[in-house]
Amino acid sequence: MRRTFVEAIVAAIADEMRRDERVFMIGQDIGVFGGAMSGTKGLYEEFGPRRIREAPISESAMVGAAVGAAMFGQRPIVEVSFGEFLPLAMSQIVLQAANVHYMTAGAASVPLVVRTRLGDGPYHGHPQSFEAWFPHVPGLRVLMPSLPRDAGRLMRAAIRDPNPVLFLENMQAYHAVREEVPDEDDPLPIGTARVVREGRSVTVAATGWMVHRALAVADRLATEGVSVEVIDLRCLAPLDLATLVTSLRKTSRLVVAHEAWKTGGFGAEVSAAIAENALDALDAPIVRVGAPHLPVPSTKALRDLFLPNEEDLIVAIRRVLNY
Amino acid sequence: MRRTFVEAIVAAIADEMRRDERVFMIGQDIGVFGGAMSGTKGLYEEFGPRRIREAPISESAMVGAAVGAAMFGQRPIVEVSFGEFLPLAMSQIVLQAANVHYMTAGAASVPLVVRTRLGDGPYHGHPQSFEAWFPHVPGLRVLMPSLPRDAGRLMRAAIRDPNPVLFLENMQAYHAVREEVPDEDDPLPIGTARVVREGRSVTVAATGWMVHRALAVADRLATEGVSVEVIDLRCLAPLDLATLVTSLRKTSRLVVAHEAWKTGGFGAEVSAAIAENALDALDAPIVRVGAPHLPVPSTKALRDLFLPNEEDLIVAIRRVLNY
Amino acid sequence: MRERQSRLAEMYRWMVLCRVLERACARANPRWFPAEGEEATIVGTFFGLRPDDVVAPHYRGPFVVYLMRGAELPRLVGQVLGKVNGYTKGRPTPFCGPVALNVVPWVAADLGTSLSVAAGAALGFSYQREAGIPNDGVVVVTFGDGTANRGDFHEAVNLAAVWKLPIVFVCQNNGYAISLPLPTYVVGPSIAARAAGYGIPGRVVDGNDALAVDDAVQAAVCRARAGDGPSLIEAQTYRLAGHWAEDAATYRPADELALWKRRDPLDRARQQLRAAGHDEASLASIEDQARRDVDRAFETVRELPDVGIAELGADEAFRRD
Amino acid sequence: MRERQSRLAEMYRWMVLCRVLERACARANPRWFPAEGEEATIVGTFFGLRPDDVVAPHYRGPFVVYLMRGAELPRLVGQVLGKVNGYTKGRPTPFCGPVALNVVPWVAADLGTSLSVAAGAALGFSYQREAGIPNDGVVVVTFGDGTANRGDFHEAVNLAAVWKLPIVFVCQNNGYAISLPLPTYVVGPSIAARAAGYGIPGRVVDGNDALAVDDAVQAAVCRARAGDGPSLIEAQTYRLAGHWAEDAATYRPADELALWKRRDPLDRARQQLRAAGHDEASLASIEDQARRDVDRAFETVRELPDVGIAELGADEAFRRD
Ligand SMILES: Cc1ncc(C[n+]2csc(CCOP(=O)(O)OP(=O)(O)O)c2C)c(N)n1
Ligand SMILES: Cc1ncc(C[n+]2csc(CCOP(=O)(O)OP(=O)(O)O)c2C)c(N)n1
Ligand SMILES: [Mg+2]
Ligand SMILES: [Mg+2]
Repeated sequence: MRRTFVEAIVAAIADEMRRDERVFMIGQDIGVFGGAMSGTKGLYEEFGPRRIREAPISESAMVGAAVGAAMFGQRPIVEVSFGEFLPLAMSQIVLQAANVHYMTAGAASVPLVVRTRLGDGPYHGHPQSFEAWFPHVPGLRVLMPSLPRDAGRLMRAAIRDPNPVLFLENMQAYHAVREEVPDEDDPLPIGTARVVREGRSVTVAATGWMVHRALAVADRLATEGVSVEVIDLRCLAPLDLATLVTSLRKTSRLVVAHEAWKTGGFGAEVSAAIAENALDALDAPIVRVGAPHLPVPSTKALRDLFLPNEEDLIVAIRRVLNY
Repeated sequence: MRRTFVEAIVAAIADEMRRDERVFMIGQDIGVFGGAMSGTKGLYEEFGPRRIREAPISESAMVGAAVGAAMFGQRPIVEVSFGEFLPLAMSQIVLQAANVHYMTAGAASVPLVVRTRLGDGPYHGHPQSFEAWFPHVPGLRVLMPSLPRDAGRLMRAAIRDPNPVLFLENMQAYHAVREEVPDEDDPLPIGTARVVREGRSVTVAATGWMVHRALAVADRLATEGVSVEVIDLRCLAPLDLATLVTSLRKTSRLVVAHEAWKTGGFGAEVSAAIAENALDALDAPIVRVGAPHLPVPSTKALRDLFLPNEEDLIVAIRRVLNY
Repeated sequence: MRERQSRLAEMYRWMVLCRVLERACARANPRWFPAEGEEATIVGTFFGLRPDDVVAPHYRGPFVVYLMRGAELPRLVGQVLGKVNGYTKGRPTPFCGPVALNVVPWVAADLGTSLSVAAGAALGFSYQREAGIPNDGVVVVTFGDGTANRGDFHEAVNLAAVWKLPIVFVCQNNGYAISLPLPTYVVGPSIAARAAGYGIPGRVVDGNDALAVDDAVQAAVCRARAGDGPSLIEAQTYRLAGHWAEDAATYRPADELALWKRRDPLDRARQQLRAAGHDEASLASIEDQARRDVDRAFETVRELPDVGIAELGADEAFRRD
Repeated sequence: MRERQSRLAEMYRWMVLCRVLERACARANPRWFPAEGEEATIVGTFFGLRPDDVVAPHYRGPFVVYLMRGAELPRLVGQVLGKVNGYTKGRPTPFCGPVALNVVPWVAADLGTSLSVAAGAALGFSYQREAGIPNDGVVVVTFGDGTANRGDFHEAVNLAAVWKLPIVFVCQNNGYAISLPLPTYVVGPSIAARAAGYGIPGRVVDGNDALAVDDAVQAAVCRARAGDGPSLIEAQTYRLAGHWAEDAATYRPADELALWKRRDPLDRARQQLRAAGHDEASLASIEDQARRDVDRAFETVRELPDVGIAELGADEAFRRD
């Protein structure tokens, strides 16, 4: 069945809830309302108020309660409506969820999914992209798919994983991207990047909506004879360095792209991992593409100027090609 | 006068409070008790309860209230006793303090200092080093001195700066390091790194306690004819790339070191900035030294195994030298 | 008594303007959060403050508060339409207010955190007062019934209570947080009942009665001005429109909506004014005036340029001086 | 009555063990947070629970609670001394408890966040109950009077109230948060007074009277077990030692300390037991036994190896399966 990005995620959650009675959701407006941007559409109708639980606006307690429930046998999914609210649950994510397995010397673990929405999108609200903070934190898995089927398969993997998983959903992709997603799909192993387009001249390693922009750029540059390989990182933690290095051994040139602020962004980790482990593969500097060092503006006209776009990618690609 | 790291900071705060009636402090146990690890010693006696204000355990409200006071004319310093509690004030720091100047189109600003304690130390409690999250955030300055006089001078600069400043104090250095710090000192311009030891073979760019370890290693390796240049980054945001590049043009080899987790740490930004802007200066991979990808253990014996040490630095240095 | 009537007449003007303006904003911007039905709470709360007081209105319906502070209508409309003339260059959400008018700006949209920022403005007042600098300014802050469950509510109110800050917390309780009805997230007798735990006065008022709100808030403002610390007031009202302009709000019972429509705060105020001798013509002229003002503002502002690269302010994350 | 006397006798044993153990821990580790003076609150709160109940004791004095759950004394002592035999391989703070005994572990040391984690354990019970799976487990969680001011307190208690979770929140109010006395951060009539705002029962008890604490908590436990939701109890006690072992606590008035020393909960329990016919010899033997047990544990454990590279667990941040 052809599904949008969000439909694939919802279908995966529904399937996992059918499979495992311990899986339930906590969030705001996830019931009758169907979730922000239809992010839980149909779940309440099938699973009812016990398994689709509406919570007060208390992001910290939502995540904390989910940690407690997970530690003692359940497998909750917390929906933090938008990534802008992650800072409110920061301690629960970083110091509770992520610490339990290690600190209890393996006596307990936290099979928890925290899903949230990042990036720009039809909604135009709460557009923060704080993903860079989380791969830094041991004990957390951080997933950030850009394509519907991957999103569904990674959600399945996230729910089955015995560790806390931060699942970051790109709002731009939500309703805009559609592809064939089988009804009963397999979980995707966590920790694998994906070459979404093969190329020889340059590697663009991207996340979220920048994957789609990179694909568009690859089309545009192909007419000039520039062959762009596009890698969807998909999993920020753990990062699939092997796929990146394999690509670089072929292209020798790397551009890293995300919608989050460039400075201190996840692109820094990607770049540094390569500069440390595969410098010899490089024939040019590693150029990062990200948002400028400004708070994220709200008005669409400013947002469009603020977010990295195809032209920014092209400038970066030309810079590494012409080095 | 010879002062320890913390004495230099307290002296600077006292001086600035004498200079500017708008400066006051909010925190826990900063009064009669003299602050965690004597971090406010003597201030209450001089300035009293109006300017040294004890707050309930409410890190978010402390920072939020300081933002409000700052926006409307005061110049508060908030003391978050330990860096482990920064996540509790994350939204106030990242989305309130850092946003005000930009979002009000310059109509308001937030001359606020949030000081906190990072790293290991005599206290052995709350040893989280979350500094990497903050240079990512536009609108924030992030300072992390390692030497007493710099600490005092940077505190003066932080208090006078019209923007929110996160001031990160290394607990290991607190009482352990002592140097001459004049009574009336000048603020240090924010955004400058410091070459604390000149060398020719390799550059070690470090923060906090790793600066001291790097200096010790430089001594040790000097006997083998390896000449280590040690740079104390001091300011994580803005980062002084020029000083780094100048050094690399001489040494061609870079090791970046901090006590925080290596993956996604601030070292990634340093490495990526070089890989993007001065790749041609490099004759070897950029090796990062940081903590392993594990939650920070509490027992001293484990902490000592966990934290990067002189041997780790030496391994990294040899790796870039022998490349 | 006469004084209260003249207050009501003045508040009524603002309430009408609020209704007309909110509707126009909702038409212009499908993501506007309409305040229809909550006008008595909003206007009643922020009426009668001094220019040196600081206000921090809830995100739903703050424009009328900014106007009461002296903001220019076309500049606010510019924010809704993304035009260059807005106070904030299109950077924060459109409902952000002008800080120069002693408004706490909405620099982010995570609910609750601004409560302690507002308390901080009150701390500034206290800080001066304690030094003997004459300053009896107060802060008035409103927030939603959903927002009252965020940890920041607790921390901010407790901090204000402990420090006896000159601030009045007013819960603009409209019965919903997006699709969720109040009992989903509050099971105590009221939100005002939380006040007792902080050792401060708490009071529930009919949020559709502008005079009742005004009375309660003004009493709390006096208390705060006198240095006796904060209060918590809960104004019970109802969100007549959807959460945002396009939200059809099908999740709520029709009879509930019908009930609250009969309690429309503008109807109530009109009845009170009629009883006090205002004639239909003068009442109608108030609406006409509001409509003309709002229409004119939208017409003029639509002609202005959209925000663009100059407003992005590539170098303005920091203040330099 | 007889039943209460036998409960007291049993609680007294634990209280004595708590005192002796806390002193030994404080001697062994200058950064231990001694619970001296708070034994009646701690033991009274966690007494009489079932093994399938979940407990989340405050960081001050949790060891006796772990022992009441069946933890082995030498393994806890191992945590204080950083030895390999601890439950947690020396990774978290020493006061972390064994999760296998249905204890919420201290995996971090920022106060307040564990309140909602405890509520989550109660949510697990509810979740099963709602599915018809018989489960009447409850959660009992304690926290400090300082901690009660963190936003997480508010969010956790409100969540528990709204979801009617089977949990009892007990504030171990010892009058201080490090150097700060209660009035610096609480100005309401009590912390229990906050309960009313959440629509749950709130009650203050004499925290130095083990039976009073036991009675109050057991009533709340019954209520929670019956599915009637959470309660908030405040046990008023006093921290007789410093914040940590080495803290001389010079910041507090000598007469206050003297007053509370006269109210020592162990003295109180002893008097009650004497009145009920326990003789001096049997009371003394309880102390001797505790001292012997604790001394022996320390002696044995001191011989064990310190935690080291094996316990660091280089590959154990994640569960793999
Ligand atoms: C911390 C946080 N969580 C969630 C949201 C998403 N959100 C936006 S408005 C809203 C409802 C707020 O309810 P209330 O405080 O009652 O205000 P109302 O919309 O009813 O005026 C929610 C949940 C948010 N903005 N901030
Ligand atoms: C969120 C947070 N802020 C500050 C601290 C530092 N701290 C450790 S113990 C303590 C006092 C806690 O007071 P209370 O809750 O009353 O417990 P008590 O120590 O009196 O048992 C503080 C402030 C902390 N651990 N966590
Ligand atoms: Mg509401
Ligand atoms: Mg206490």
